[in-house]
Amino acid sequence: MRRYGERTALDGVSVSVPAGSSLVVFGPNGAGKSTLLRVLATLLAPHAGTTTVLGCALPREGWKVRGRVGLLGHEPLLYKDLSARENLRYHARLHDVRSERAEELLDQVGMWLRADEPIRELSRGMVQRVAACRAVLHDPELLLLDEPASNLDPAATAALEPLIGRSSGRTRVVTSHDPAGGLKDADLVLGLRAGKAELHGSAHDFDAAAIGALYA
Amino acid sequence: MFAANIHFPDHSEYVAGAYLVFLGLLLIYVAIMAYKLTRFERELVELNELADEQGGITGHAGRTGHE
Amino acid sequence: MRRATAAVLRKELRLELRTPQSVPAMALFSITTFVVFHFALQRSDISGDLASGVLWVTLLLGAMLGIARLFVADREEGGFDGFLLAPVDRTSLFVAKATALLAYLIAVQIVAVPAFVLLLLGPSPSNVGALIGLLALADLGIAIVGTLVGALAIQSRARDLLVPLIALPLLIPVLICAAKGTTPLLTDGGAHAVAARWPLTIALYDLVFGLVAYAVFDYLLED
Amino acid sequence: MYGKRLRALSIATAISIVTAFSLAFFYAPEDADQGFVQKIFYLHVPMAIVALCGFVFGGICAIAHLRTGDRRWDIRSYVAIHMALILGIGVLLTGSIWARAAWGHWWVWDEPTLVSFLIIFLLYACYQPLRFSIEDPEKQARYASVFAITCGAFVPLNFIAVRLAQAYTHPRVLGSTGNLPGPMRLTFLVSLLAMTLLYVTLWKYEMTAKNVHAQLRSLRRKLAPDEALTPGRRSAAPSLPSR
Repeated sequence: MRRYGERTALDGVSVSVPAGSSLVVFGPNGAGKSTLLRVLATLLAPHAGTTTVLGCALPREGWKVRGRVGLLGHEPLLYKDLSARENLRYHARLHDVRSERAEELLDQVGMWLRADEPIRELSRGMVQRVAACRAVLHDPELLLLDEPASNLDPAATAALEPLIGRSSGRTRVVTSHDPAGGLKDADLVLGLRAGKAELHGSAHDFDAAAIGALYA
Repeated sequence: MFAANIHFPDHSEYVAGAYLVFLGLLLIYVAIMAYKLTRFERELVELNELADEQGGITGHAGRTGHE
Repeated sequence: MRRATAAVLRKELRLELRTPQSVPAMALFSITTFVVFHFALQRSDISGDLASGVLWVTLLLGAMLGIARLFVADREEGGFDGFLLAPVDRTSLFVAKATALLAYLIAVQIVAVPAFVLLLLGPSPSNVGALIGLLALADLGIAIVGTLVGALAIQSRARDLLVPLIALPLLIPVLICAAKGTTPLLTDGGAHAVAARWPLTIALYDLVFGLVAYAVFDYLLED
Repeated sequence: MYGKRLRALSIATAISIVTAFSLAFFYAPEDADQGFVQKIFYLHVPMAIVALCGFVFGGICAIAHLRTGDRRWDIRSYVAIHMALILGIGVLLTGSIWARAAWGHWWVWDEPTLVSFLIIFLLYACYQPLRFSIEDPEKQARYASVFAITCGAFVPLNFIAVRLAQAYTHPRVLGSTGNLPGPMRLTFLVSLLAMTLLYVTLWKYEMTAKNVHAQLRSLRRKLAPDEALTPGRRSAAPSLPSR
């Protein structure tokens, strides 16, 4: 449970995600999707209840989890005046990853040519590619993705698929606004509304219409 | 002119002033507390009426709106 | 800890070199303030305690500009989250930021102090080594307290107002000791020794606030 | 429950304040140098000491808040600093009046205690604006605690620095209690006790008021759960988590 002052952002949400599978979280704006991701990323401390991420109880064992999760949120978490390469190298040093890994990733997402331009001058889609590189730089076991496809064209989505997609083999928690597209990506489904779990279960048990009803 | 007979030590007005400052501060505090108390009272009256309404006891003119 | 500190410090200095903001603004502010003092005091040269006061007031006010900007990029571009996601000691952010601020202060003073000597100071400064020592000790205190106050004010809506309001009173002990200590160095008639109690008190101040900042800084980072 | 023993405490405060002031005017001998004006000493100095201790107490509560995460400690810290600030206004005003009576100026920079107090007062005056400008209540509590701890450590350091700056220009005249003659010292100690009791009483009043407020709010929620919570004015004051 997570409260904001008097408001409760997340209440009684109970999910467990087996390793290697993808949970897609649906819900209208303000339903608590981003809060859930921030709690899982140890950036927010839950006020009550148990949260176990990668076998560690939060917030007490948060320090063990850090470095094993990758977060790709609405904010790219990149310094606008530094280039893609500098940003990734900075994060590589923080995570104690060799800097060649940054080069490999930039190559993989097709940012090799523009790696030395400041982030400020890149388009949203390109920033998102660099942010995805940042999120998987340290090869995290758990990926937390907040609407990862929102700024991407199909080509970019394809380029990022091996990094953050289902085929990456990582455990993933993804938020989505798109019932049909999100459902294809999911093993498990969680529907949130006003901080409460409205529906929860295997992706096979729901169709796009059932999920679309969340937004009604 | 009987006041003239009373002897005041030098600069006694400053001493009186200092102790009056202290008194004044205390009184201001009392005033603030009084304001708080009236607010609590108003709120309690409101809640009391609310409780009566819910208990099904009629005869009250209903709540008089809230803050 | 050392790796993370070095990484943050490198990023910080690179950002400042890429788009210089703090250092030029602080240096320009210092020199402008000297000019303002020239007209406000209606003197063309000053010495002794007046000179010492003008120098330290200017440096302290200049430092406020740097303190207010210290965490802006981290707040607005998600630098805090990016740092918090990494498996590193949070104190390293404090150490790196304080070191960066110290570097900015030193860079500013390399310009501002000679400018002060040229523009306003009557007698040539006697004991340059002692002056540098006092500057360094005071800068350390300003860097520590400045980083703490900068982080304290960054989440508030009134950031730019609160920084000088909190930092200036907190730095008054440094100002007292630095100004008292510098006075004999800027006085006519040769090298006077600096009384040991001034640098020692600043060192005590640096130590105490270093420990306080070490103890409380983590709490400013949680969301 | 903060109201416990509040009545006994209030009575003790009233008695001790009356005793202290009576002693000051009718028992303590007149000062050889300053004469009658020295009576301000029995008001000003205890008030200053208690206010400073209040600031440090606020810092200690803040440490407890950060360690335990219990919001009640933040409220204790807030009330401690709030009350000390109110006393601080009294300290500055009485100090100024004393300076005027004894030296003929409304403000003297030679009195290190008074000058230090002004600096500390100016610093703590930012406490409420800082709280007010941070919206998230939890963050507000945490940041205010960091401020209270930092400034709590600053209080003694500031005294050292200011006293050092003046120690060699003027000998100390006032404020040191070591060399007071017996009756004066007794009066001073009783005044200090009275002021401490007053501070504790006011602190408890304020805590009780906060508790009443929180209880009222939780009662309102029980009676009208669906009624949208009135957000109320945003304030610098923390509130107890209602049950």
